[in-house]
Amino acid sequence: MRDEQAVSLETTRRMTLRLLAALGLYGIASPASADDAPGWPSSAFKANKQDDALKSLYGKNFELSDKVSLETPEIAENGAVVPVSVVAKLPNVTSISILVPENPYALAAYYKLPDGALPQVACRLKMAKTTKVIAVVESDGKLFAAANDVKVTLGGCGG
Amino acid sequence: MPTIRMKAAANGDVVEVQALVQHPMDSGFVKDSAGNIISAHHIETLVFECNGKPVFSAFWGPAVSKDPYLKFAFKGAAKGDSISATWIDNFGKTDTGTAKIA
Amino acid sequence: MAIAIAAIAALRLMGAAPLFAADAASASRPDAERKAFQSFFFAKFPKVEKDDFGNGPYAVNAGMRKQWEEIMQFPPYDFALDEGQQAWEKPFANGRKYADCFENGGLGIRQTYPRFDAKTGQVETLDGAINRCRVENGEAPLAWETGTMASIIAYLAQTSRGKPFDISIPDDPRALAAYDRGKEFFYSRKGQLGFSCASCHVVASGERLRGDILAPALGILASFPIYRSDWGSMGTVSRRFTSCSAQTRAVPLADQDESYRDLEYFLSYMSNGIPITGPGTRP
Amino acid sequence: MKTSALLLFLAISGATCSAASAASEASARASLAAAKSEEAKAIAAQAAWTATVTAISAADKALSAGDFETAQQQADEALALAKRSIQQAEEQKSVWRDAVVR
Repeated sequence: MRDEQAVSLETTRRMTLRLLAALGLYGIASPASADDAPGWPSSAFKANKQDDALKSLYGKNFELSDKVSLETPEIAENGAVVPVSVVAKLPNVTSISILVPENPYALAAYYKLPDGALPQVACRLKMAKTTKVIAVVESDGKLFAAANDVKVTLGGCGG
Repeated sequence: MPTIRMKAAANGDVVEVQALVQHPMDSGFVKDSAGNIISAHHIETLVFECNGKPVFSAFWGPAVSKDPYLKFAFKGAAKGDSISATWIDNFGKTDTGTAKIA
Repeated sequence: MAIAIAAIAALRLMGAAPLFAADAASASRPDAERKAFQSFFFAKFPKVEKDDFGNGPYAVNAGMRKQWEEIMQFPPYDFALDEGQQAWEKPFANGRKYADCFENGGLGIRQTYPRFDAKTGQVETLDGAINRCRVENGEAPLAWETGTMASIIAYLAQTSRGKPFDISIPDDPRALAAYDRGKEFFYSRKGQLGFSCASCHVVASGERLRGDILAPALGILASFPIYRSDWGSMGTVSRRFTSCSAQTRAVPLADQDESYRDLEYFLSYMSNGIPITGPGTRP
Repeated sequence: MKTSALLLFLAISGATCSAASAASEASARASLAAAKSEEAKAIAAQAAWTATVTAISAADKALSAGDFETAQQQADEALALAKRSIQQAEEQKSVWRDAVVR
């Protein structure tokens, strides 16, 4: 039993390294060589911290609101593909952003909603480890948010 | 092969759109088997237009999953209208796909 | 070998009756074993519908199922399905097509593979039949684990969705031997970790191994080929078997090694009656 | 289980100690050849372990780098692993039946 335990710890360590690599938690990014796409909020996406990303995007802070509903799994089946959906019961929503504070870059996605777009969006995100996920909805120029915890466990076998 | 697959369905005056894009969405931190870092390669913008007007715009960083998926809904279009999606990535590559609203 | 042939010849000389008796016995044993195997899983997962076993971990875990249902709104294997259909329909250089190699043009037949091939005396998988078709028509065989092979099988599997596994073990001692070897492989502990297929997918099925929910062995191949988030691409049964071997820290066998084909034969036969769900997605 | 693991550990460390004191190129080469031949048997029996492959390639590498002590150590480990893998396969020839669902 003792040596089996040692073996499984070793497996876990390697799996961790593999997962960290897959999710981009070690190594250093080479700077983007081409120009960024028009309108892409570069400095917000390059901020490591949630506060800096929000400051860069909006220049103000949010308040938590039950008018924003954020749906995320309790335990992610794979940190590389976590379904996230946001629905707001708020008027004049002009943007929705989704932040994953424990990721190397806190801002994962930012959506601009022109007139006519319903205040909702669903996408799939990578999460490096167990983390909070925050959805920020801009309504009538104010920021409302909802936050959930997502457990990211080590997989690697795939069932 | 086209890189964008889209389904758009009208339900009353609301059109629900789902899109799947084939893209590696490399984070820029991962090393290949030889130990070299794979450069960040991800979609930065994905813009949807219908009847000549933007209806939804996505701005993405490298934390969006490989082969990204997006679902949204909008008002102001009808069955039979054509909707287009255009992505641009950080390498300057781009592609456009279209679908008819069903 | 010579002795075995002599023995068979001797049996034949002895007349049909004893041979029939042996065959009847051999046909009923796997059948009884399959019933016991399926009963075990029905008892272990009383809430899971029989037809749902082809959905693996998603059949047995609610949290996983929810994420899967969201992912299935636009499954990531969609691109492979299109690629597969195009590849399937494109004629070979000699003008013939894949469809010419298969009954019903290859559509709606996935649930009948793997099969025992009396000519070679071995198990032939659908993957194997596809590559045989290519080679017989002067084309190079496809790589086994991913790419075009996975895309083509995704397309074929989709034409078989809902059709229950229907694997037969013909009256041939070599077919029964292949089944028995597959069974032995399934239950034998391998690799430095000493895991058998059964260690994870029978007794511990439905439980967590780190972040993953282990899929029940019953119906486990029904969803192939799969898009695995961990791979970020499609994979065939070959890819799954070699990666399972590696995860137990065994040196994987060659793709489509006879042992893996025997294992696929056994596992698919055990799943007779479980509908095809492929292509599928997995974490 | 514990006892056998301990004995195995002692056996391996014993072998390593003696190798360390008398690490020579000839001895390392001979041990590596023995490990490779045992591993070939394991592969033929479809019983091989990945750790054996790793140890053999580490021994190969050390040998060409002139590090005979490491080569000896890795070759000894590879031989022990290859033997255990074959032993596992031999045991399983009968033991597997106990696991069958009935």
